[in-house]
Amino acid sequence: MILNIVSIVLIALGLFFFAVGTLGILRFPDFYTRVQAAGKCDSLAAVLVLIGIAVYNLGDLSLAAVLVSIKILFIAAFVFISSPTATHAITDAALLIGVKPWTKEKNTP
Amino acid sequence: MERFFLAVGIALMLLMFLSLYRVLAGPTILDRMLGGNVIGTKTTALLLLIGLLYDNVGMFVDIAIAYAMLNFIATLGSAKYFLHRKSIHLEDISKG
Amino acid sequence: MKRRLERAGGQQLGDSSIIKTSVRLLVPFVQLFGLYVIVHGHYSPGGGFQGGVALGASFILLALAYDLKTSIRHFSEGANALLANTGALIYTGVAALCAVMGGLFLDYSALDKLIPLGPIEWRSFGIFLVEVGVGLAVMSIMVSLFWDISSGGEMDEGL
Amino acid sequence: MAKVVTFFVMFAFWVVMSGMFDAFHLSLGVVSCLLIAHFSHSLLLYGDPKSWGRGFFGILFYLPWLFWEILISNLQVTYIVLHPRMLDLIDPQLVRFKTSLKRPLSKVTLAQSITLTPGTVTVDIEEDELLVYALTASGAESLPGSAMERRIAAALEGGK
Repeated sequence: MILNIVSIVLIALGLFFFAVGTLGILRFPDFYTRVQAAGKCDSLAAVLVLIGIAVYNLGDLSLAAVLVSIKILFIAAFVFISSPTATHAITDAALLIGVKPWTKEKNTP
Repeated sequence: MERFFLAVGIALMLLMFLSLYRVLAGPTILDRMLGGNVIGTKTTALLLLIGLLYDNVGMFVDIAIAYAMLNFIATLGSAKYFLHRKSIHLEDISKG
Repeated sequence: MKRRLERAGGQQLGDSSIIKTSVRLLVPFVQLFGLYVIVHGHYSPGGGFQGGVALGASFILLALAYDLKTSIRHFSEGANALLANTGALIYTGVAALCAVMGGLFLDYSALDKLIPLGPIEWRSFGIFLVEVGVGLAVMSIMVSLFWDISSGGEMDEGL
Repeated sequence: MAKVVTFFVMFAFWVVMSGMFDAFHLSLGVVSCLLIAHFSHSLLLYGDPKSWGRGFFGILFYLPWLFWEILISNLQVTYIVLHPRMLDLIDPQLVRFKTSLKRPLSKVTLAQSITLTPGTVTVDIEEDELLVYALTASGAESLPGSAMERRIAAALEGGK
């Protein structure tokens, strides 16, 4: 029962951060600021949802369920390593191609 | 509990449709890639939720790992590709 | 900033040590995942083709993070051609052996006459053998397709 | 040495992945792990053997703190995203600063931690200089010599 509540809290929190990330990539003014919202909020949200699912999966305590939960944690670790790498790759490419960053001075009259 | 997972899954689907706006509207090619990457991350979570709903997580975990991996490789590959082909005009694509 | 612009002239993303370190940590796990998918083809989704794609993707990842030469150093062209042919040979060999032993093409239970294990076990084991063959062939074809397309067939710098 | 360690790490990973303990699948696992230990041992582990264990455990102790930090700064970004007049709050800028970390692995850990913390993205590492894109001015100012850098130094470089 406690496990269910913990997993509900984690998944709801993850969903909230997913929503914030999506809102961020819709609202921010330029590419670099969108990366901030997308790359980060999303990776934290994904990790939270995955941990929530792993906790719920421990409900029936058998060897198979535990192994599946560890596998889900592997996905979380993978997201934790790969997501910032992908963010870094996109940002680096954007700067080298020459996408202009939005700055405060230029856009305020 | 099933209803909760179903609700979360539907909410994730709606968020994916919202992210699709960034993929469609651009304005630069990198924004589209970013939108695709975000959708991919959500899909990984959604696959596991579908697994919970079908009561068969062990099977969907493998698919989710493969999906997360391919999402990463696709983003890295396309970032490198568009760096290599700098002649692609960034703004032209969105203006048609 | 000056060095960054020089790098932009050379158009190299692969110089980034962040990407290199992350990829080198991930590649062995991706390879093991590919082998796992091939071997567990008859219990879980996946099988030869999907596992082969995951294995090939690990070498493509290496080629993306470093350059084509590094990926060729880890997995040479000769080994690539050898594995592609071995995979195809395992597949057709097992299939044809079934036909030679008096069954249909890919009818694994006929192999029971060769080594008596029982027809049911042979069906399971035969699928396993064929999937290993398919996985090897798919991996080599994926990698060589990437090499050829990304470097225009010259096998020098790559993407 | 690297091959043996890679083999055992890979075999632990295999057992968790596979979840089948009959002789057939375990022997296949041994064969697969041997193949990977032979072909990819230079990828997973490099440098001197003594630093591997400390790197692993150092990162293990560093992670909870990092997770907490990510949560806190995520809430800050959430505040910015949900604020109606968002454009007044953000002031994006490129910052470059020198890090005192020596090992490549700890530099990359620092870069990834900066990227994972919302509000800042590491764009590039050159030697010991990091180029960081920060969303707000306060985020940019707090970067050089931050608590994160000290913790990474303690976790991965301590005692040198």
